[in-house]
Amino acid sequence: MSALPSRAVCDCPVDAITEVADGTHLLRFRSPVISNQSLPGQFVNIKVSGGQHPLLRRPFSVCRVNAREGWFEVLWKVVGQGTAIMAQARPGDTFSVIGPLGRGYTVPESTRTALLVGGGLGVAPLPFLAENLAAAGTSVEVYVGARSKGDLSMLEAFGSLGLEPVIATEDGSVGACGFVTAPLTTRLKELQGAPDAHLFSCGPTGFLKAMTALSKQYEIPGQIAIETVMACGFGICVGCAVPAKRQVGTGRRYKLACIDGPVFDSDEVELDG
Amino acid sequence: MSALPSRAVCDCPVDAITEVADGTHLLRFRSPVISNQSLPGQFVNIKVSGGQHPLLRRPFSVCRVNAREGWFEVLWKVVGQGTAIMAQARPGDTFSVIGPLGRGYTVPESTRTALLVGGGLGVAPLPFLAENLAAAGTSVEVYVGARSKGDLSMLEAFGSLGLEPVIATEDGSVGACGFVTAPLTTRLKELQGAPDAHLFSCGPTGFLKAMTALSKQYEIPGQIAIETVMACGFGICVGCAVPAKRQVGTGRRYKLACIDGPVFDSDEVELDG
Amino acid sequence: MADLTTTIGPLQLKNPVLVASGTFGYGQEVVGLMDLNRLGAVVTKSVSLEPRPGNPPPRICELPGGMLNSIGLANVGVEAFVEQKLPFLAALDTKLIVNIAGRTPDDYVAVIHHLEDQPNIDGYELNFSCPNVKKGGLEFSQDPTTTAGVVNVIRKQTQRPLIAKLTPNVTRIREIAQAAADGGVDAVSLINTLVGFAVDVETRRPRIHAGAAGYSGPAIKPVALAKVLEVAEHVDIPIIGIGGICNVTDALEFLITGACAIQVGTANFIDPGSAPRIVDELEQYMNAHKLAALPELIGSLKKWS
Amino acid sequence: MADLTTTIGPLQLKNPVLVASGTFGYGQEVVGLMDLNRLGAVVTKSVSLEPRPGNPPPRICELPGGMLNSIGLANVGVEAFVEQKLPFLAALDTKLIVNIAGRTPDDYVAVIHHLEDQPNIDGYELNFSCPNVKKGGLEFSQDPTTTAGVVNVIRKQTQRPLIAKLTPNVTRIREIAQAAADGGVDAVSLINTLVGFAVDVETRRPRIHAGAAGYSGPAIKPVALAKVLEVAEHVDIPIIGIGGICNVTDALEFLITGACAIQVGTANFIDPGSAPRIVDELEQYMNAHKLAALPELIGSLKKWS
Ligand SMILES: Cc1cc2nc3c(=O)[nH]c(=O)nc-3n(C[C@H](O)[C@H](O)[C@H](O)COP(=O)(O)OP(=O)(O)OC[C@H]3O[C@@H](n4cnc5c(N)ncnc54)[C@H](O)[C@@H]3O)c2cc1C
Ligand SMILES: Cc1cc2nc3c(=O)[nH]c(=O)nc-3n(C[C@H](O)[C@H](O)[C@H](O)COP(=O)(O)OP(=O)(O)OC[C@H]3O[C@@H](n4cnc5c(N)ncnc54)[C@H](O)[C@@H]3O)c2cc1C
Ligand SMILES: Cc1cc2nc3c(=O)[nH]c(=O)nc-3n(C[C@H](O)[C@H](O)[C@H](O)COP(=O)(O)O)c2cc1C
Ligand SMILES: Cc1cc2nc3c(=O)[nH]c(=O)nc-3n(C[C@H](O)[C@H](O)[C@H](O)COP(=O)(O)O)c2cc1C
Ligand code: FES
Ligand code: FES
Repeated sequence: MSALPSRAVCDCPVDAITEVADGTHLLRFRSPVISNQSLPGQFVNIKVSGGQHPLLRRPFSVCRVNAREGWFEVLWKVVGQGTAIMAQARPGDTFSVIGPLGRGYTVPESTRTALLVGGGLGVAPLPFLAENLAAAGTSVEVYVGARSKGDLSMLEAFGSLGLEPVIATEDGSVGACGFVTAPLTTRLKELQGAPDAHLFSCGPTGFLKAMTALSKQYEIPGQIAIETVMACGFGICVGCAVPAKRQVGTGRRYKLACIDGPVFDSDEVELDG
Repeated sequence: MSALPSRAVCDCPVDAITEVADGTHLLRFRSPVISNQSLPGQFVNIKVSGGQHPLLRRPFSVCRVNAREGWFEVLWKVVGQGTAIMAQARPGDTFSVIGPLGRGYTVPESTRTALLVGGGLGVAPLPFLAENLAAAGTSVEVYVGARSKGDLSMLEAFGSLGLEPVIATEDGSVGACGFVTAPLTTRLKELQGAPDAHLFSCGPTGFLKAMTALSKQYEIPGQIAIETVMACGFGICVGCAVPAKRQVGTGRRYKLACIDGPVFDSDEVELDG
Repeated sequence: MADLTTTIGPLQLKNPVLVASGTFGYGQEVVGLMDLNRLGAVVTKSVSLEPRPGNPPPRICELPGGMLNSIGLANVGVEAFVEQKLPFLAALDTKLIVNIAGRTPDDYVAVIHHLEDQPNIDGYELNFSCPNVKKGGLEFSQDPTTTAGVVNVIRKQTQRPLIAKLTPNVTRIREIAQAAADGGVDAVSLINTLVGFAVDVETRRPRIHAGAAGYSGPAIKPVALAKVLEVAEHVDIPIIGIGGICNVTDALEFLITGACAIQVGTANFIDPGSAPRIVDELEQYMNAHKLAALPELIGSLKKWS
Repeated sequence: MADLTTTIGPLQLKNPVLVASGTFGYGQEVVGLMDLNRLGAVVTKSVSLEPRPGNPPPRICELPGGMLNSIGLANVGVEAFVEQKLPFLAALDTKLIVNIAGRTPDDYVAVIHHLEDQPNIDGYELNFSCPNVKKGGLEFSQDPTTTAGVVNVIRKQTQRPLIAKLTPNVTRIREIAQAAADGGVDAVSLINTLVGFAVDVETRRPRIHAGAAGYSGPAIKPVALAKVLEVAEHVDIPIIGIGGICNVTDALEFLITGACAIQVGTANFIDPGSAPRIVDELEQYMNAHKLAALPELIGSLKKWS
């Protein structure tokens, strides 16, 4: 559940930054407060420049955390102005970060088998989730899909937990050739209807739609982490609305991605696109 | 006179950049076109950032030129956003530069003794002027005023021409203590009314007012290089107006600093402020 | 020590720095991110008679120096507001201004009826950028007669301070402000968002679902200042300045131009600590410039000779 | 190869990229910095009957994403324009639109009289953001009746294409555009500058000598697009889009929204090569999107479902 009261605006120094895959960067921030409070699936909202360009903060999932050492990491791909500026960061630079924000993954008491599925950069929140699940003794299986070998990252993070992700690439450069839904479906067929299995996914909209469909088809409940444009990230702009699937009363109802999500039950919101 | 038809928009690589005094930077651009066409007192207009912040170009005097080697230099002090960005330039970076622009210093045929007077960063256009005058066999005397020793720059540039500037600093840390007008006045008294002497100055408005007054008092004609806010630098925005002193007909008349100047006869324009 | 208290008609505030409606939620969302008690006043999100779900997404998009929004006045409605949101706000050590939205003059009146017997409300700000259903969607404050009409009706309902928040999307805002003043409001808030539009050139769709939307942020500041100047020069009514205020320099521009208080809007999204920081820096500026009290600053614009 | 020709009422242009009045001098100033013959048309600086010296400095100031100007319509006057400036412009291999400014309807008429017997003028753009002396300084296009009145008078004087350039500082620009259309103009140019204001908080003086001034540049683009959208949806008249256009994406937003041509303004100051670059990139975009001719792009905005 949400850790709302504990989030803060923090000036976080950069500890390290690495290009872990083509155009994909992993940045470690020093922040005892944020690393202490974060839960898997939550995000941070980063002011990428000192000036007003870009104007708004940029949201990123908390990728990995070490509360004892007081750091957390974010993983991103350069897609525009803000992510490009962040890629220029150097150790010692300081960024204003608000976090942790939002409602992360909720692991049901009953969960014995957790399937973690990441599409592309959707792998970002999964190392943190895997670590917590593994520490709790849950059996964790990781599925990662990517366009090509060069787009894959964080595999060692899973490896260091003793997990070996099932990989699929669209060009077949590593793992199965095609979408990760194929090996996942094979596994879901085995698990169909299992009351102690749960699906945790993150990725682009099309991918999340597929996950929602699989979840339904194989009767394995799932949670999805979605992305929307956000102006604030903490509930004051009401800009990050997502249509709710289950309507209360008549008329349209919306959920706010930043405080009701970004993680939702897979039948909770409409995914357009 | 103006070299209007030969100016161009050039992508100029940075050859070198040095901090030559406290917060004062000298940057050498590679540009055969601009170095070939420039005249002393002209300026260039530099796009300091790749994006739209700041929006407008920043004008700087051409400080030194080597047409044979194809470079020119600009000298500036960090005073705001644009000059701060420029101070971050590194060799190999490229800037869009428009130049040479404006009407530079005009050396009257009769000139035998040229007094070059720079107030603060007003020293910027003088090395180039000194070099041309020296090459033409004119006797050159340089006067430089600054707040303090740490604000002085380009002294070696004059030195390499065999010129030893008369220096005054407001705190007395080097040269005469006080304004450079004091030693200059001593010299002007000697020259009073000399038909072959000419005063070439550049500096802040207050300083230029003093120069204009001295020019009049000691009957030594002078030229001043002024600064105004500019949106374009080449005559299309009509934003850089300066009230003309000599009015043609009735009503107010204005000169444009970017094409009628930035160098004016000292009795040509009103200096406010 | 400079005195930061300010007066907006009958309202006395400990400082002139407020937060703008719709850019601060109901206050509670911001707990932990800034100290609400540092504000001169909180202005709530627009409250309407019935709850409203708001518009389909995308509701917002970022632009250089600003953003577009068409939230569609999503809000819980006045009953839920009183039950769920007001207790928190009422307990704060700052003034509380409730912003009200309506589609008809009766809507405003009805909302006020629900609020009148609630203590701890220090004033109402009337969002007159709402489309007026009777006037074919023209905003209430796009026409002086409509403005005067709706103000007249509302003024009869309450003794509390009334502030008319005006749209900048008009030919002569002074005429609207004059009509609001004549109708009996105690102050005007200038400005609500400009109408703006943006297109995604790949999909060729509007970047906001609703189409034209509200433009806010630093980019609109010069327009907001021009509106404040126009009203300050022509109408005798206290002005609250709004539009692109991010820092103390922005706030000072509005105060010097004639606003007796300001509201921080879009900047709250980026830095929820903006408003308290402006309070601190305003005090520093006043001390540095030897200004003992705000009236020495407000409207102190000097003309060129 | 995409066909870039466009039609603005009776005017045929080789491409839709023009330069905006007052941001390109009389053309000659730009020689050597860009190829003028690449333009769809040149629009001159506003020409008035008498020469005008313009306003005292400061006339301009930079803002984030834009600038303010109050040049005061400094220009050489129509006689000197014909003698000194027209010959250069007339010799260019592009269309020529002369922009005209006036304080009274008669002013516009008088300027046109001077220009009517000059060949090589392809149309007149009427700057209706000029303060109308008879209407107490209200701009000509701030009121539909005034707009219709002045257009009626001018339309009788010439067979040449007439374009009304409208101010955005109005409540409903569709009403002004409709009045101009009814009066007989062939197209409207949208928009002239927004009214803006800025203060130097150290001197407490306006940053522009004249006080309120004209706001231009990227920051006004969303407002300009909203005005184009409003007119495109409600009035049957060709639109030339203006406001903050710096690159092909900006130009595309205007064309998709409904403009049949665009003008590059403030961007000329920063990069005089902007307009020709937009021509090149527009062609590339059309080829990449398999659009054979401009009408497939103009007004091709898709609505959200
Ligand atoms: C809760 C949340 C968590 C996220 N976690 C991650 C993460 O861990 N790693 C990661 O790489 N990205 C993540 N994103 C997406 C990331 O925020 C965007 O990629 C980033 O904001 C783009 O900024 P930009 O300035 O580089 O791109 P822009 O120049 O703003 O836009 C470039 C492209 O990115 C799209 N985009 C912009 N903002 C968003 C957004 N908020 N969500 C989705 N698409 C957007 C635009 O539509 C455009 O197509 C997350 C988004 C959300 C909402
Ligand atoms: C023809 C000409 C030649 C110049 N030559 C030089 C030079 O050789 N070396 C040098 O250091 N500076 C020179 N200047 C001044 C230089 O252009 C400004 O210092 C620079 O534009 C400031 O940019 P900024 O973004 O750092 O400052 P901003 O953030 O824009 O402003 C900071 C301060 O500088 C002032 N300022 C801004 N623009 C100008 C301007 N155009 N002229 C004067 N003051 C300004 C502002 O009013 C403000 O007080 C010249 C100006 C002109 C017009
Ligand atoms: C996302 C968003 C929602 C807003 N909602 C409201 C609202 O509900 N009622 C209202 O009167 N103004 C609303 N506004 C307008 C602001 O209160 C303010 O007038 C405007 O944004 C200009 O100020 P700014 O540039 O500082 O944001 C909203 C603005 C934004 C950006
Ligand atoms: C310095 C300057 C001078 C201008 N002069 C005129 C003018 O004389 N006549 C006119 O109709 N518009 C004039 N304009 C308005 C522009 O033509 C254009 O409508 C406006 O700047 C918006 O476009 P932009 O944002 O691309 O600059 C001027 C604009 C600027 C910035
Ligand atoms: S991003 Fe502002 S409310 Fe969700
Ligand atoms: S700076 Fe544009 S005309 Fe001089």
